[in-house]
Amino acid sequence: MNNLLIWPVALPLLSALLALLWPRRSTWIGVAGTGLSLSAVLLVSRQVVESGSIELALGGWAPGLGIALRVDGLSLLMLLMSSLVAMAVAVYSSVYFSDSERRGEFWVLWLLLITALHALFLSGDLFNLYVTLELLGLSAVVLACLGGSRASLQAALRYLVLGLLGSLAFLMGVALIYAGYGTLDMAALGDAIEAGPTAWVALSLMTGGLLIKSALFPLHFWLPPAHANAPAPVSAVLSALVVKAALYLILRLWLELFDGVVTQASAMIIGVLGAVAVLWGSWAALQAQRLKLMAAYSTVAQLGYLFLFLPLLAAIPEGEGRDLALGALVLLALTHGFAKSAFFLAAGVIMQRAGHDRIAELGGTARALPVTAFTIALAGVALIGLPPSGSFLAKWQLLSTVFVTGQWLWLPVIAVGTLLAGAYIFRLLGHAFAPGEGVGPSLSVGREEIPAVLLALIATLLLGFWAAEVWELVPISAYAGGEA
Amino acid sequence: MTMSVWLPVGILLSSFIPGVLIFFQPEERHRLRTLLNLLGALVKLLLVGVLIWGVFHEQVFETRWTMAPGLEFVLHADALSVLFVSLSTLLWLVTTIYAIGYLEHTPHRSRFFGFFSLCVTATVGLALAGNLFTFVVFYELLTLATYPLIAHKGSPEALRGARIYLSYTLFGGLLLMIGAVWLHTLTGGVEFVEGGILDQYANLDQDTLRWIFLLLIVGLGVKAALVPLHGWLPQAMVAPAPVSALLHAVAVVKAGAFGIVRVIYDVYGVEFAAELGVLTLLGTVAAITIIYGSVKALSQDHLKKRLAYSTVSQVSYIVLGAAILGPLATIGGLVHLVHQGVMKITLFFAAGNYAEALGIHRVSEMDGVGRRMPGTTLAFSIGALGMIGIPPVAGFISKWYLGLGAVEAGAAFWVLPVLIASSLLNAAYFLPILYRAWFKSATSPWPADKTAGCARELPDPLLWPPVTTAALALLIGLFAAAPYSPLEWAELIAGREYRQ
Amino acid sequence: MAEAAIGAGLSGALLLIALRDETDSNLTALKVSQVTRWLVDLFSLIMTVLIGWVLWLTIYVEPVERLAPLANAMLEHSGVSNPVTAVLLNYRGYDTLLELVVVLAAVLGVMVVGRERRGYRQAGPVFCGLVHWLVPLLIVTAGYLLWIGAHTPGGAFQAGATLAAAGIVLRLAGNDAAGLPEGMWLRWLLVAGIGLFLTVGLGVTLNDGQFLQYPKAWSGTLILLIESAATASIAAALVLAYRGGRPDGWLSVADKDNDREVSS
Amino acid sequence: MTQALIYALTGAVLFMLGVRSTLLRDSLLARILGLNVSGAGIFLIFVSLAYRGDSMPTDPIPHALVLTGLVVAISATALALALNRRLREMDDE
Repeated sequence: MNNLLIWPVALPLLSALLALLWPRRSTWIGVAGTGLSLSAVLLVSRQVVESGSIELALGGWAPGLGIALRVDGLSLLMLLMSSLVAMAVAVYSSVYFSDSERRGEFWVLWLLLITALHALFLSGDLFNLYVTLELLGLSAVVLACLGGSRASLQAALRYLVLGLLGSLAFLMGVALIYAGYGTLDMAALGDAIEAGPTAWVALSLMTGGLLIKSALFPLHFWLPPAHANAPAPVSAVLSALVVKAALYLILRLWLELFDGVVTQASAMIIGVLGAVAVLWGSWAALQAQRLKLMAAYSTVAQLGYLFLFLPLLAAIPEGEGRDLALGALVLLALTHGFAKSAFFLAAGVIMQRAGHDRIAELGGTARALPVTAFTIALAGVALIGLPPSGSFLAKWQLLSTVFVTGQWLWLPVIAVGTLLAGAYIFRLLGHAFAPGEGVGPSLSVGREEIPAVLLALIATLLLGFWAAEVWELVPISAYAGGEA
Repeated sequence: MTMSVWLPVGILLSSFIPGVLIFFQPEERHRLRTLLNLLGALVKLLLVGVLIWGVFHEQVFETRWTMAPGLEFVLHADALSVLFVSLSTLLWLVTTIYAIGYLEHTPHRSRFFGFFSLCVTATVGLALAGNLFTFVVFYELLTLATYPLIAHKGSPEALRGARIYLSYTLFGGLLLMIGAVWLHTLTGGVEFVEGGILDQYANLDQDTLRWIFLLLIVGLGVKAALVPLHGWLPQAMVAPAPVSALLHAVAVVKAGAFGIVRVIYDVYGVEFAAELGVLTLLGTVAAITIIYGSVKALSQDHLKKRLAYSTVSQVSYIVLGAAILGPLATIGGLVHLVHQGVMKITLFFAAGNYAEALGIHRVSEMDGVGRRMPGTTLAFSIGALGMIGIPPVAGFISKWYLGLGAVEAGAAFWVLPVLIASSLLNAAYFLPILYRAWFKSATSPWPADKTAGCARELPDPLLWPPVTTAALALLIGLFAAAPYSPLEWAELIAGREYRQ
Repeated sequence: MAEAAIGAGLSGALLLIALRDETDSNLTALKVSQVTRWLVDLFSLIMTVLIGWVLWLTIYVEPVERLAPLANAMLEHSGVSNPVTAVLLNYRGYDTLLELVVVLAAVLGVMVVGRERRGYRQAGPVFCGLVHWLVPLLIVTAGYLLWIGAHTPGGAFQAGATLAAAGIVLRLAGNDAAGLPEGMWLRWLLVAGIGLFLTVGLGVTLNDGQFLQYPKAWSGTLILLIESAATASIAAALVLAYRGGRPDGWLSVADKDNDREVSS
Repeated sequence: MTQALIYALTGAVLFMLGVRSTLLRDSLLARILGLNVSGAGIFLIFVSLAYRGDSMPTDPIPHALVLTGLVVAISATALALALNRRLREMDDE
């Protein structure tokens, strides 16, 4: 029955092949394939909730020689986020790309991207992770090119080169791990790795590579142009999901593989970089003149928040307290995933109707596109971290952890970041709700507006009121050191 | 059993559901919108009636929902919540009727009434919040729900006023949240309990508790418009009159004042807070605010601005009452929560009527308005006299108890002068208005006479709300000793707070 | 080292084509300051020393037992006798499956980005004569590499590369399509490797196996089948990458649909 | 073992040289080339890990990883070059 785990990878892949073979039906295949992948993930989640983490030894070979797929609470939450966001974005894209001659390619690559994400979250093998990282990076780059403009191609190329650099650094780390510990299976490595030069150098290489991919300041500079110039549904998944994949891997490495190797000092460095990212990203978002660029800078800032957790996590011994902080981190990542994808989809609707996304000229949006304006407001609430969004709870716990660990340094960062986020979101809302003709005549609610508002509702209501589930799932671990 | 769980939720939903439904109504379906509004308000009134009866008979109404480990969403009705809930519910009903009349034939009414209902939902949520976490949640929600109301007109001034409001309140909300989280990590959870909880944690560092108190009070003080955090309130008067009425009498400033009362009585405990020495500081700030607001009000020619500074001053009576140790002062502060609301809403309704009927925005334009609009001006006069503290209007009761409380606590030497000075100042900025309205005759034509030739001074939905609230202000002053009157209820609360 | 050589050669070929197309592109020239240069140099030096240190420790000072004994011990259950092929197609077959997906994504990317470049002019008769010999020879070599992959170094990738070389030679000789079919057939060719791999992987689960757990008796045959399909797909992908963009007929399959939607 | 170590160390040097030129070179082509050199360095290290002494059969796993890695690297290179070419074409237009 454990073959269940292959379906979230196999279904989107199979659909991608079908979409490639039948380009005329690609839209239909794309939406259905995304839906099937979602249902596979839901089946997996039912089993995880019932009976804990699951492992699938591919080919029947013992993990180590073969590759194992594993799912635990953390990866399940990431899977759920990516497949739910993907579903909404797919429905949106079925409208967005309906007239594009690129839609055949879009759907194939879209499904490959989902394949890559799911494969990454499920993988239990370091080298396999490298392959999934590359698949994710390449399909993301190609999707980002679909806009076809010079700016988008240039941004995509830069994204590709830096992404490759990141994956190579990761691969170098994998090589050193294999040299030192003779296996690539993450469960075995979780037990074997102990502090020493091999672990340190490998960890810094892998972390460095992943930090490029997750756009931590000062390695963030590729992100705003790449995310702002891609087609809206692509920006949505890039910002919401693709950067989160790298973050997920950093968490896996730091908390499970290299637990005990990580030093407080190195975690502090990352925390400081995260703090700068929060401040700088929020400031840049406040200065941005274009809606999508603002959203992209906001992503830089939000990722910074997630990295603020690392020094806090490193300071708390493994156990309930750390699970509390980890749950908050995951909740923040999930909320941002849903909110930011909703935000980008809404921005896409505005761009298609208004023909531009200059913030200062968005007057009249609220009247012409009430549902989209509402979506932006809801997503904005989640991005600032106001209740009842999930990020409010996460920020509460983040502050709480700051007080518990006594790392006061982060307090002003969180405070200023929150206020700046409030400033850039409400600057936008002020323009959107102002009278004006920037967006053109009023039109009825479109099919493309609904997925965005649903995503925003998940971020602000569902993750606010049912967040306790996140903390229940997070402690389910497939890599739990000695006991496993 | 089930009713004790569902009643607080029901009270919230009775305005939340109409609010959400109203958002989806097309502009032209005003009948349905009115029906939804009034139905919600009446249902809420009914439910609150049940709640008052239940709390009086010491029934427990409580809803709990775990939002995150250690973070519970708690709705709990105690005597203090009931005081605030009843005030908001009653005034919401009146304001809704007023707003329906006021906004007739203006655009974006669905949006307005949607947020209007959400705003009241947040206020009632604040009142029913059973712990500090839930309070913070509703405190922020209130900010979110009021922002679109202030920005409603969409004009540059409205957007500017809303932006200023937002900068202040987001900042305040953040400080409140930081303080709340800090306290939460020290105690593992901050439930509101009559008499406070912090005296049970003997091992906590007193300086830390003082810092937390400062954070909480500054965070709440922004909404309560304590000097120097009051800057947003005069700017927010660009909002439509019903919104101003709501901001000044029911929702925002009251939320701040109510929060300060909660923190002092049900978190720190008033005796423990006095021990920490934080009340003296707070009392001083309140006194400064009272005087400063009155002085600023003197020089305002713009009527709504004068009323706004008057609010700055009057709300701090509540804070002052909370800052003086002793049940009598507590009663004075708490009862003023209701009295100020009823009186100030009358004044804002009247100000809105002047603007709506005759285009009057400035005090200097009010000569002779009493003869032209007798009903409105009568209501305005009652409210103004109450504010000054002239018996038998409700305001007198509040000041009387505050004065008694100050004497009881041995703080008379500074509180009484403040009360007297402020009353004189109140008289100085209200009496000239009354004089102009009643005794001067109109020298120049009205700025924009929209009701010329009408048989009545105003349509019913605009005239009756101020008249009703003015009558109420008179009645709760006259019958202050009647059962279930605000004063009786404040005495009940004070009795429970000082039980030990 | 054979695979490394082939890989280096292919990358080199691609880079040479790029060099032919241009001498230098200063599109995104970032002016790097002298300080940055020094910092990067210092950083590179430190990292080299650190990596070298770890390698010295793990290879020379205290080498650990890695997976070799296990891999060799299980060889008889893998269906092939070449251990590298066993790893690629059996133990770590999932990696290879995803690797094929990476190839597909990259080729689609190449086709999204641009149209294919024009072919070369018709080559002279001497070269054409050579081509008549060379292409069949390369094809046969590819088949041989594929077949012996089960026992000695060789296999789908090497075979695919060789087959691609045949295509490139054809194109050099003036065949613009480089031996590739058009329209649906091309799409089928690109899909074949992944499709068969995935179908086999899923198919064996019907028989109570894990994903990709070949039945013992069939494993050799299945691996050969998968490898053949993969060879075709890899060769097609490489040739398409060499052609540098979307073939003219690529979108026609989808375009027909647009026409139909308009007419109906 | 010494021979394997020399290969591995060469790999490390190649890797960092590649990274360095990816970071510092102005031309995109040089950057892509740098990535390839880096990749080659890593593959060299993997291959050297396979060597287990003269009398022992080599470890097949690193060999397989190298093959997989190579294909991935070539795919990425092809995409990068195609992008680069398209960008240059756009400049010409």
